Amino acid sequence: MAQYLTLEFIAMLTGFILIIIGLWGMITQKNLIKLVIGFSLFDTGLNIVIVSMAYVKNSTAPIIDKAVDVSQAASKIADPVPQALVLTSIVIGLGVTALMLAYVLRMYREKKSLDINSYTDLRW
Amino acid sequence: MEFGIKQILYLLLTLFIVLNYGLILQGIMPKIAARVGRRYGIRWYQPYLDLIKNHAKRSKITHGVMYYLGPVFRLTGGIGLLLFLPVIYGSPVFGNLSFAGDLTLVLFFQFFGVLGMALGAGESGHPHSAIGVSRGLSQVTALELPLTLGVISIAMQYHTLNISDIVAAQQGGVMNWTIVTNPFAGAALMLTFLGSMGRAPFDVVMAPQEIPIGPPTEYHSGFLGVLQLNRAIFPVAKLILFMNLLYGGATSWPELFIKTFFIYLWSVFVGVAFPRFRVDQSVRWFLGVPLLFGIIAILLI
Amino acid sequence: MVNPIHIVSIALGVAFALGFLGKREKLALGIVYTALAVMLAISASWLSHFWGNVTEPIQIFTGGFKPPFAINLQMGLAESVFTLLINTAGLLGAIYLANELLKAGKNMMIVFLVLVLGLNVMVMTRDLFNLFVFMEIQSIAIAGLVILNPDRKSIPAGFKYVIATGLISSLLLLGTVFIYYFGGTLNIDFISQESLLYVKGGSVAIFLVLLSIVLELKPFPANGWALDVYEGAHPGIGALISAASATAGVFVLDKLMVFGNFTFFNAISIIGAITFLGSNLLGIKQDNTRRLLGYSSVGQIGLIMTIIGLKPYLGENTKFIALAILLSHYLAKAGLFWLAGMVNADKLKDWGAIRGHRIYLFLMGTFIFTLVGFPPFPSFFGKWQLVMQLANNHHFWLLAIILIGSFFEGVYLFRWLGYAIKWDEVEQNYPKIKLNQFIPTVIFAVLAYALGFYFGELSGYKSTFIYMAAAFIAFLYIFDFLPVFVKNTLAIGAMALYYFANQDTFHGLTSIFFIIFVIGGIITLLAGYTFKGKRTGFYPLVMMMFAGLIGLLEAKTTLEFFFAWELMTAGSYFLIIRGKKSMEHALSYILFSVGGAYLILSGFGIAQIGHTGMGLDVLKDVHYYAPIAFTLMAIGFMTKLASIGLHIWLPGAHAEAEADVSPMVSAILLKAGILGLVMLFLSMGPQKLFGIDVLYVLSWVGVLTALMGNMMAAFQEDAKRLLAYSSIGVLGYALFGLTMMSHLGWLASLSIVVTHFMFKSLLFLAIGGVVMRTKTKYMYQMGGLIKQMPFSFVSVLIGIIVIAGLPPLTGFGGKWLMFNAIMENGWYFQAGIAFFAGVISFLYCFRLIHTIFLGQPKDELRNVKEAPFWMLVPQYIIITILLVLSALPNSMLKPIGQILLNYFPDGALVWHGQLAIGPYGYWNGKLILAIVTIIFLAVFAWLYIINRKAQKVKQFNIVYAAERPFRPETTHFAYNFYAPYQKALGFLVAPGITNFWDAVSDGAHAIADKIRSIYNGNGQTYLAHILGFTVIVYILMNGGF
Amino acid sequence: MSKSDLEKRTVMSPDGEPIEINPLQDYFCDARPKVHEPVLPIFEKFLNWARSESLWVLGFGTGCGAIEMRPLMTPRFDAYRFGIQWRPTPRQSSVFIISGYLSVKTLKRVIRSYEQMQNPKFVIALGSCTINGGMYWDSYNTIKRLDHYLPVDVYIAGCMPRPEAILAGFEKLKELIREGKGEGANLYAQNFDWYKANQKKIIKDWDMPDYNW
Amino acid sequence: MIKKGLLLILLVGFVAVISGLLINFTGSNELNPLASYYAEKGPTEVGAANLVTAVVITYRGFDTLGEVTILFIAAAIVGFFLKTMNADTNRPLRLRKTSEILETASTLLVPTIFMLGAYIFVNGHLTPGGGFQGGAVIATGVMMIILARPASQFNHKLISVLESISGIGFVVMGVLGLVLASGFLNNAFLPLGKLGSLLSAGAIPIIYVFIGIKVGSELTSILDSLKENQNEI
Repeated sequence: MAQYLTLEFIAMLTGFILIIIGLWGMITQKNLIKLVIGFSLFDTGLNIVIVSMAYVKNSTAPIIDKAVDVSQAASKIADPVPQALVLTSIVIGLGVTALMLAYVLRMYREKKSLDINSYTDLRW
Repeated sequence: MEFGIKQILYLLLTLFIVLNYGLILQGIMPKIAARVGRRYGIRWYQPYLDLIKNHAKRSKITHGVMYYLGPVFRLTGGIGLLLFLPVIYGSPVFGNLSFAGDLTLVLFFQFFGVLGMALGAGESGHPHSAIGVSRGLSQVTALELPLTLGVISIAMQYHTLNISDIVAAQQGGVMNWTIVTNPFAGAALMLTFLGSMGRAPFDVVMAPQEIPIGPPTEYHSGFLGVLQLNRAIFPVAKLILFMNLLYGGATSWPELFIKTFFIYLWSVFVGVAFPRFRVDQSVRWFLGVPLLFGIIAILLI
Repeated sequence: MVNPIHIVSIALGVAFALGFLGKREKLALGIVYTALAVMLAISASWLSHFWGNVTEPIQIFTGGFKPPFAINLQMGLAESVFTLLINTAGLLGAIYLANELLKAGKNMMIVFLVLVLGLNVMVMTRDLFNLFVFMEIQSIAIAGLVILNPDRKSIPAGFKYVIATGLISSLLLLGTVFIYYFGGTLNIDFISQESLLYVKGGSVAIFLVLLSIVLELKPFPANGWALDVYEGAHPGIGALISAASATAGVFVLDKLMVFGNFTFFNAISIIGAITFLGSNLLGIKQDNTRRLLGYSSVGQIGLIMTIIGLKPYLGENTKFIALAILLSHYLAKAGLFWLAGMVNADKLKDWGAIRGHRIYLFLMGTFIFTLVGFPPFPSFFGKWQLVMQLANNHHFWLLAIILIGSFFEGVYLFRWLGYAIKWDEVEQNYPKIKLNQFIPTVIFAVLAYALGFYFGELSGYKSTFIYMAAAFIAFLYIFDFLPVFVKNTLAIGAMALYYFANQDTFHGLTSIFFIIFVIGGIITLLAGYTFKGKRTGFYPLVMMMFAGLIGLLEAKTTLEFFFAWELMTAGSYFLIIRGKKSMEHALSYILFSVGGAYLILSGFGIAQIGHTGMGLDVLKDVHYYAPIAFTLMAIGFMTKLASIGLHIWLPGAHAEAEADVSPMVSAILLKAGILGLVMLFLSMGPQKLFGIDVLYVLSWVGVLTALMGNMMAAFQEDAKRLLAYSSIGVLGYALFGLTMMSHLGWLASLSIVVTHFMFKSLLFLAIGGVVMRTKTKYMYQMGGLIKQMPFSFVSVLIGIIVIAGLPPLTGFGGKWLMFNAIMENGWYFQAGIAFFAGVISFLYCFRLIHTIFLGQPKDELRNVKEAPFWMLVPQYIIITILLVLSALPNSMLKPIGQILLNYFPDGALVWHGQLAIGPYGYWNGKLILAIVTIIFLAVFAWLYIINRKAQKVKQFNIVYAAERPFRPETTHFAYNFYAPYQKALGFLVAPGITNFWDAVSDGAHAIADKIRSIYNGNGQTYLAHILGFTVIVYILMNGGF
Repeated sequence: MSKSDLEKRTVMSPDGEPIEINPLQDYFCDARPKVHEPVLPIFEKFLNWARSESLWVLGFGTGCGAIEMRPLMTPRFDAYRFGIQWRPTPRQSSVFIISGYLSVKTLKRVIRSYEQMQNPKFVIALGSCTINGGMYWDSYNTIKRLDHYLPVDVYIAGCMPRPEAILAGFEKLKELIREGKGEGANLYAQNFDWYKANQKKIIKDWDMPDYNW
Repeated sequence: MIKKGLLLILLVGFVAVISGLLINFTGSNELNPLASYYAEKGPTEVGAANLVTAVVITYRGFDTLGEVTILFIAAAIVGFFLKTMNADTNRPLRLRKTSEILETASTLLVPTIFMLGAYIFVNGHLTPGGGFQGGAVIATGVMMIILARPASQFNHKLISVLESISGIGFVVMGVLGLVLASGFLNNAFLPLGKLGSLLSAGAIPIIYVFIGIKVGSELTSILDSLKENQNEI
């Protein structure tokens, strides 16, 4: 159990919980905005998961400066890759969320309803 | 097989004998039937008179070519059937044209005349003719199933389709006759025989009371005369077929006369005792008991 | 070589640069086209670089560092092919969408360009995260393009798409980062499968990655969102999604499958198969064009997924099979979507608007036959290889699922095609041909043929005959504007040329069929001179059918055989659907044919297990499951024969066809089934399935077919239908004869086959001529036509005498042989029924001739003319042959007997002149004919002597119980002619089989209807489907959590 | 059967061309009956004998006398033994028994049936009604003298004549035929116009061809 | 209710699936070989003090290009989508009144925010931050303007040109890397300079400037599009 009581695990757990909450929102909330919020939560949780993955025990930010010398960089810094990935992930999430919101706006405009059950014209 | 003028004369002789015999049977059988009703009935030579009279009718009409040819087909079928049969067993003379084909040919050639007649009747344009044909064909197809089974049974019994061989195998006394050695096939055949003779209970084809007389409604005068010739020849040919198949054939004309007479009598007896079937009834009947006999006959080979 | 990275730089550079252009949309579009063209050129140049050279793929190192430190792109043969496909679809799609893009403005052009770019990179990239990024680009771009024309349909569809792909790509991301965590790298080539699967987390990560790729490929049933997009989006976009995007997705799945172990491969193949089956099943209930195409797309991609999943089994063949099917899907689906955009018909039935438009129908037919897998298209070869390989690996369940799925696909596609060709309850409305939409479609259609040729070459299909035939067909199609006379002469000339060039080529049994197909073809074609005008489209189709038939004879391998078989089916389908009311009949024809073809295909598949070659002689030595293969093939061929249970397509199809098509399909085409059976029986001989002799069962099927066919024929009111049922009956005899596997049985059967060809052509031509003149097929509406059409009457008379097997004509020969054969074989009950059936043929024969030619002439028909001269010519040629054969039966039977001696040396007939002596009986056809003729003439002379001066009378001069008839209609006894017979035996022909197939069809529709209710249109439900799909697949793959 | 069936009408051929239909002309043969002369006397004598012994009677009961004909088929009288048989169709019959009074309506049917019989054909008329109208002598709707309309060979008087009388009548007919006097059909053909005129005089709605073949 | 229950079961199932990831996560005690490579070679090969930047711009620069593209097309789609929506409504915008504090504060803050943003992306290779972060900060400034002065109009043309210039710049940088240096998006065609100084790390600062401008303008364009629809809801 002790292995789970680390900083990175708790961060990761938080991320997973956010993912679950977001998912729950996505599959139960009938309101379109809330659905988008669910997705946002999911996305945020995912980003937290990625970030917490980058952490190496007792390490610092991957920037070479006075605190971290080039020669010892490998032993002192956190993994820069997930940090790079999360940047991309955040931006993508932003793009998708913007797109979703634009859709919601447009759908509301069409039917004056934010209930997802009103948009079942296409089926079967 | 040499085929000269002599053979043709013999063929004509067969034809002549059978024609007369047929006409006389046509006179006698109704007389027997009349006796059942305590009448005297027609004179035995009445068919001759009718035949002459019909040929002597002065006026005639025709509905068309096929109407004209119908009786020709019919009589051709009758004569052909007779000539394709070995009439007298062991006689090179009265084996006629049986070398041209076997039992299959005979079975199928029966329909040659039927079809031609049906066509002629059809062209007359009379609805009753067509109704009669419809009934006749229905009935004849139904009896074909037990008949075929019976025939197959017999053919298998003797391992041949050659009628002469079938007859040959039955020589040597009553106990060798197929009707004794293969009674179920015999039964199936004799029951279908009733149907093929067109007497009661299977005479709905003619049914004078409802569709005047079926196919030949419009036929008269000479046409009717030709049909009457066939009426005389065709049943005898059939009788000879059944005699050959079931009753050991005939080695001489008198034997033939006797055997065929009694076979014919069987249908007359049944006829006077039973009322008429409707077509659907007779179709069902043929696919009942006779079929059962046929199946048993096959199973017992 | 241009560096492939410039695909990216050019696309993005152009995309970014469009911002400068302001409102100059046309210029922008031009630049976009240029960019797409350059991208296309780059991938094409790389393809030409790799083509035929075994070169290692080149790597492009972005950032200038080697992997795994930086992202690398790969360009190899596969990548060049796939990017070429994507860019082609992109360029042509953009051209197709020109007007829409101009209207939407440069933003959408940007999105379009970026979509194509994203797909390119998806194919090329070797980095997992990079893949994720570009898949995300793809998703967002599609979500944007869906609203190219924002309306009530597309907007909610797009939203569902966005949330669903959002969820899916989140799963992908989750899996990706954990792969990095457990595997330490993101480069696909450096991720080691073993180390990942070693930890549970690693396997879950792989699961998530692969599953999300699978989900992107829209597996059934977690694909409601995708279907909505197909339905809601502009068809041009649908084409792009279905062709380009799915192509890239398939490639990605294939690329990533290196992570998966055996379980993953199995899972993918099962998911794919279920998708294929499920979505095609649902497709049959669908009546919206674009959604239907969606179902079809999903299904096809499922099939490709299956193939990828089968990679461990298929090995080297995977590439061929997958590419063949993918290419067909790519071309056909894009083409169909584009067509849908042009025709702009929402409901399938609305496609009737383009009926009669040659070009649209040609395109549509091309694409639909490509999809279903008909030759000469690539999918045919792909499906063939797939079946062979599945059989080789004993994957019979999968085989069954795939074939059933294909069948369902055929159901809805052919129904749709039928509507387009024939549905006449909508107004004809030809959409104006817009070149920018038209040209891409035509290019894809042409590509379908070209690639078909190429794939044929690849799979070793070489048939000079078929190529020549194809060239001739194409020639006829191009010169379709010529008058009938010229085309007919050309067609006959080609057939005759073929006959003289090859008359010595065929020996043995095939020579009989050779004569039937070629000479029969020529004779029936003669009737074509009757028609005036152009008869658009007729001759290419006829030639196609005959090419298929002859191809069957020319076939040396199973592949060639099957190719020819399908070609013939396709040709005859189009011939049949040319008839007036033949839409539904053509549908049931093609469906039964396709079903039968699949049975044959699976039979071939099973037969060649363990063989290396594909020669037809593999059938002689089947290693495994021989009885099953035998049965499958036999049933397949019997579908063509219309044996009982499989016959319901025939009456309609033959009856509704045109006057000279009926004899072709009935008298000639059906023989293909016999040919197949002959080949099958000779090669495989008797087989016991579960201890039952299959041939024995088939013998019963044969006689029951004969009985039912003849009895049904007797109860028909429609003359052509009557003849059609009669064909069923006669071929039942032929089947029965073949099952006896004896010299006489085969002799009987083949002589029936030959005479059936003659009398059925004769009768169909004669009746066709009558129908042509009277404009009705109902016999009771005719009557007394003997006076108007005496020549036709004689034809029919001869025909029915032969059909009924009456001596003295040649039909009797068959009956006599059959009788002898049965006696020899000991199948007495079948014999009884066979002869019962034979006698029943009198019923319909008489009915046919009586109700049409005899009885009371009708007022309306009193001035009809004799059938056209050119209809009579073939009839009288046939009559002449029939009479000669009747007089000289050994001229036909002796050669056949000689041929059969090679296969069945025992029990041959002994001939003395014209006297045939069998084991039981004897028969002298010439003598019988002579005797009957002499007697007939004698009797006729006698009658004529006594009856010379008969008064000719008219139709109502009949005795009528002292009254006179009302009218001809009420006096002609014709309708329900055999009422008492029906009363007695009608129960035997109650439409049980039709009801059975109806129930099957209704059942399938009901099931489809039930299942598709899961697509309730709610985007949230679709999310739940995705989750549920994930969970269930996980449980099934791992047997628990 | 309604009158309208005999009116001219126009129907459309399958090609859409109108066809004029004139039922009386188109459906019925309009040839006149011919006189068929007897052949050589010696043959004719033989043939007449056969004809006389093979009398096929048309089973058509026109009036109340029909009831007297049935007993002829019974064992008691059994006319079959004299060569007298019943046929259901006029085409094959040679004897037409007019069994009693004829209403105008029936006369039309009788004429039609008679004309459909083939030469030679004979008519036996039963009862006084056929001779002079009998008890219907002043009826507006019966004919009085049959031989104005058809050539009658034998009258059998009585009201009605008993079966024995009918048998006697048949014997008389046979005698006539044998003597070559049974030429009613030729008589009818010779005097066709006269007979037709008589018939048309009494049958007002003449809706059939002049001679029903 | 039943539906919710089913969904709950579904979610629990999903949790069970992904829990495999969580329970096997044990953290890391040292860098994996790949990260170690970046840590060791990054400063010399790329010359960026901020290793994340080195990864983002050079090693995984292609991802970043994709990322920018995503933002770009998202902006394009939103712009198209909402533009077509506006096209058919000519109702005037009904604007909220904003508080004076906000207006005044924005006047003060916006230039500062913009400057901060610029600082962040210019120093992306040295300090935490970079083009995306800087661009986002700039976008917050825009957001503030929108909130404070809803009536203000942005110059669409300018935004569009900025987007294009920066985007093309990024691509051109990449191609220059390919032509002049070892590969697409390689930064070494400009001198790497001294580690830790502003003008170091080759083309990275330039790329980051492009990215910063691009992200800023794209986010601005998205915000603008969304703003123009606010009266609709």
